Amino acid sequence: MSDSTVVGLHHEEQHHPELLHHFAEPQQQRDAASLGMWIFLATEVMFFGGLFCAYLIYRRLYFGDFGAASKSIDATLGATNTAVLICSSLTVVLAVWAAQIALRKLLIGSLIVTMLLGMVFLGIKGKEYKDKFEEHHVPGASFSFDHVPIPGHPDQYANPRHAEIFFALYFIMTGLHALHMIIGLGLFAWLLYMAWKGRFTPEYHTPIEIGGLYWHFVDIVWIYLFPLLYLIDRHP
Amino acid sequence: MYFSVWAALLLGTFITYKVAYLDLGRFNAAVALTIATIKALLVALFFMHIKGAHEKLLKLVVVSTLFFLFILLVLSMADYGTRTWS
Amino acid sequence: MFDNFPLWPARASTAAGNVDALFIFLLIVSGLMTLLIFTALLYFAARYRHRRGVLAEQIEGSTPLELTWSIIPFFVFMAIFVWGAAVYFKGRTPPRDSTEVYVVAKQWMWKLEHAEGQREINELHVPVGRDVKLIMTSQDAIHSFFIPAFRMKQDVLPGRYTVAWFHATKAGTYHLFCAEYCGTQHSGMIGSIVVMEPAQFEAWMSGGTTGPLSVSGEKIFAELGCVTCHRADAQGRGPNLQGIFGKPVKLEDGRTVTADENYIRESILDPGAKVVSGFKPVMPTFQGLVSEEQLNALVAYVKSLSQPVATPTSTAAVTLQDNSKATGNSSGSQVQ
Amino acid sequence: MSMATTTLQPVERENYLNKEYGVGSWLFTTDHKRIALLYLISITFFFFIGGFFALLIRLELLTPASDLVQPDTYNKLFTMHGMVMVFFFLVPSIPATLGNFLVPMMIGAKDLAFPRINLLSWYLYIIGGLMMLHCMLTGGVDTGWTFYTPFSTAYSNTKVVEAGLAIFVAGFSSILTGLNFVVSIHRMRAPGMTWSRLPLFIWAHYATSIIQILGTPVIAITLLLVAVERTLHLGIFDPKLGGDPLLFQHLFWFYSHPAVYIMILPSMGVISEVIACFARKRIFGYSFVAFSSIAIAVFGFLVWAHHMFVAGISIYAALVFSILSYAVAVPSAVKVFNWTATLYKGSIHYDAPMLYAFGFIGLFTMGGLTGLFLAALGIDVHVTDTYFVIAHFHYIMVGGALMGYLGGLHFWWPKISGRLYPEGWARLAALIVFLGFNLTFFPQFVLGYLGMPRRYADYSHMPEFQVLNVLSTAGATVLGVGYLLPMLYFLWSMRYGKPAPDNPWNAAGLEWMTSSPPTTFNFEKEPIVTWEAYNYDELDTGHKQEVKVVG
Repeated sequence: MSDSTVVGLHHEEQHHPELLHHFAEPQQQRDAASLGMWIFLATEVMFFGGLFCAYLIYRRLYFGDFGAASKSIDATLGATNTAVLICSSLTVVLAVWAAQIALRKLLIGSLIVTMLLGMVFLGIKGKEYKDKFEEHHVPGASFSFDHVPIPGHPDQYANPRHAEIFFALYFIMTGLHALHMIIGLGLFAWLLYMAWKGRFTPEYHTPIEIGGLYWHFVDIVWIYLFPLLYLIDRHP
Repeated sequence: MYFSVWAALLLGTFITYKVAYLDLGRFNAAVALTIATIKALLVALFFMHIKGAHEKLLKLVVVSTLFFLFILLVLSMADYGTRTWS
Repeated sequence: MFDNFPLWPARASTAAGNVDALFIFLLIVSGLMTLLIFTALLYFAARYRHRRGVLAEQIEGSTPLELTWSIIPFFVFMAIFVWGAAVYFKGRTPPRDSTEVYVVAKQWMWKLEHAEGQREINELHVPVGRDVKLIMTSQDAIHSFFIPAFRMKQDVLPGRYTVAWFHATKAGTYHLFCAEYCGTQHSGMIGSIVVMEPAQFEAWMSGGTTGPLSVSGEKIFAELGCVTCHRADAQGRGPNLQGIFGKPVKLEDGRTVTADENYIRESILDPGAKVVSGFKPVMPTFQGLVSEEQLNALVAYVKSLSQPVATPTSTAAVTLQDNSKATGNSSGSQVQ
Repeated sequence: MSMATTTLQPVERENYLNKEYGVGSWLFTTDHKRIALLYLISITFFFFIGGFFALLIRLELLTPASDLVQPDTYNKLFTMHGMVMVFFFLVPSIPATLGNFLVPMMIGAKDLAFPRINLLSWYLYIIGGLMMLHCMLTGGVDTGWTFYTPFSTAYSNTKVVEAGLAIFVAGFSSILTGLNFVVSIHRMRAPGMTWSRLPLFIWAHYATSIIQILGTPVIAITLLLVAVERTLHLGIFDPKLGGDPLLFQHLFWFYSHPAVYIMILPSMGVISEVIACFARKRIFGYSFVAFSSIAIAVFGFLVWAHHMFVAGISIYAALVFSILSYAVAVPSAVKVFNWTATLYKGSIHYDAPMLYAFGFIGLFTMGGLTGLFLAALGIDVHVTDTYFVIAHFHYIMVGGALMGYLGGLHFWWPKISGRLYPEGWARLAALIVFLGFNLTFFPQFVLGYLGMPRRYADYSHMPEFQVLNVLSTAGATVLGVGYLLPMLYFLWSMRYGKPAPDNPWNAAGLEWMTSSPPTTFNFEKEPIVTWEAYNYDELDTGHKQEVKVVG
């Protein structure tokens, strides 16, 4: 390492304490972080994509059974949860905006509200899981889905084994989504801590931005999960 | 602006929820997925700032990811959609 | 000398010739390509080896050349594709009047049952010169029915039928392999295909048998009480099964499916899945109540209801089936 | 950064190897070059484990009867050979070692964009690797590396879940490597390093990264589903419970076919560098070679069901996937033609890396051409799941990917270690590997067409297959020697090898403009690129030559 570079870096560090040594300038570091997050989200899309692929194929094969199983989930809870997540996405955007214009109180407030909404989401989700557990709709040894009519065919019962596939996919998809929510909450707790310590400035708030990207992505996944899982065949 | 997007998203959710109880035949799924896609677009474009991003690269990342997802779904269907048995 | 060191597999079916022809064509094409590349490589390597004072000449590239060596291979590839697809299509489309053999695979054996009722294990006797259609399913993992001498292979899946066919051309005994890994004794899941001259085959067939598969199927049909609903008139609670095999069936939900082996199988195991238009989904499932062999017999029985003579017997059956193919299987798509 | 120049040793210049000492300085390093070395050690370890399994497989097949090991053991051997070699050696091989070492240097950066994520990636690999080791030591797994359901979820009584999770974890290591490369290539290029000036090694790694990023998550979720199905007895893939086993195959091959290109594309990148250097020329048709990498990555995603032509997919789907498979063959052919054309009017040196490159072209050509056989539907029916397939993919993945890996290792060894390897031994090893490889795998093409199915522990009812199997086993021992040799003399050279000059090959590229071994941040100061890639005219004559366009 030549002296000139070391000096150059020290020079930079005085201005941008968050600038990592291997970046030439803050803009480069920001762009790298944001591109990195987008590519990570691309990975996530394909991760959920495999599940969506399985879901679509079985929904097509066992449409009636999936409809019956879907109808047994509480769509009002699902819709409420969608609204909760959408509100949390709004507060995330507000947090990013607040960071940009250095409104520290708004930033901290938005982060807190986001986390609260995330917890509300998980609470409602827990209620749903509890209902399913009590109804014996959790796949496994005690699963039972006998004599449930197929929507539109009141004299025909859904095949429990096909309904079980629906519930397996339901729990895996919503479970992985919930896991992403929990990770998101952890991420936001850290962001809140950083914001509390006043680490974010209009020049440096990349963590808020990429944390926000993550949160919005989790929201988008849910935007698709809601109609696909809850609203297959609702009409009476 | 953020608030109008937010309002549109809530409205979309409400419409999806209500429309699901109407009997539209096979259009139920189409409507639900269309609204979901519009909502996802709104979130991506405005909340995730794809619109107004200063370079095309991010758009390229998004589009190519969706392209490969599309490949996964469509080419699987090339098998499932053309089987003569269930 | 080549007994212990063969370089080419026996060729004992009509498909074998087709596959070999394409294979030889590909050997020639790829041989030429290899020759071209290797010659150029070695020639350049020798001709342009480093010499003191001689510098490399910088060449940017050449779009016409690039296009040439993209487009010419592309058309060669397309030719191979078309030829390969034709061979494949033929290999996967059983002729309509094939003799049928039901195959049940399990860890780690092959159970085979001729439509005429002969049962075999790990061995299949077939005559020279007849189309034989295999209707196969597995009781457990995925297996694969592979006869190298026939250049024929088809995975055998649990839960549904897959179909393959061959037309043996040369008497002899050939290997039967399981080609899809299926557990501990995968390499022991082998057997032999005995191809016999027609006369010998008839003699073999006239040996002990419990009667045609369709007759056993009829017995099971009665024992399970199917006959009380599926009556031979229009009064039953279930559809009349006379003559339905191979025909399109209109379903309750508006779709139309062909009543092939897989449809009959599914309708026995999962009756609610595709209910025939005009009927109520009242049939109970027989999942777990019938074995794969019984299922095969039931399918054979339902099929026999679509033939003028319900119980064909060996020699007569061939001619009868020939006569009946126009009526029996006229509309059904046999494409699997 | 505040490291002082006080640790400078009087004899050796300071470099990334001698800057800090101690286990901690390696285990917590964020230097891409050190992480590359960590990977190099780890994947070599797994390579020899996988190779040991391969040797046992070949020894068992020496005689028709199942006499060396029980069939159960044999099944575990080929399963773990496949899993270790694919997921713990071939997939990370070039990207995580040479790629990690060279990508930042070639683009003129101090490090990858996310050095800590790079280290995390290695730890994930190690965790996955330890899980795999634990799985192997406590009973192993016998599903074949393909995990086909319902065998894996309902019938195998071995450690399927543990193996699946090991690969799941290692998969994320692969994703993070790809993510780091893409971001670095986009964001960290030195001034003047335009896309058209990038070495083809970078283009190849960019294409590889696309597959790692978009393909790997699909196998991750698929293996997760297998684990869940097996643990909770669900029926997602099990027809007894209403599932479809073919869905597993679709999802599995959606990754695992492109994964082949994860293995071969970086190798192609290495070959482009080596050929240019030892022919002293720019690569013929640079942009076609560059874009063919991207084309291979993209088309690679469109062909997966050609592994399933006899699995029970519809005829229509088979036709679609067959024709698309031929589409991916075109860019591969383009590359071979361009490499060959590069030699034209070159000034060719025959150092060991170039011998590996020749070997690569030869073996890859044969592997690629036999791919045409397999993509032809009618022939695939006969040869799929036989030794023909085994031979084909070993020609690609071992003949191709491994030749490129070894060639690259020799080429950049002076840069990595600061020492020269013994050239004579290296040429001998290249020759042994090439001959041993062909002796091992060529007979398997014949075996396959004869109909010998893969994954057979016992062929006592088919004694006619023995001669070819003996040949193959004989070749495997030769091949084993060929692989041991480089490891021995590389180790030897680290202590006794002659110190390497900064640019021993007089090669083009930014990585040769640093010291050997490089310093921690690669460059004394940020390079500014004013020249095209492969400017061998300037290197050899000191001035630019007129570049011809032929044809």
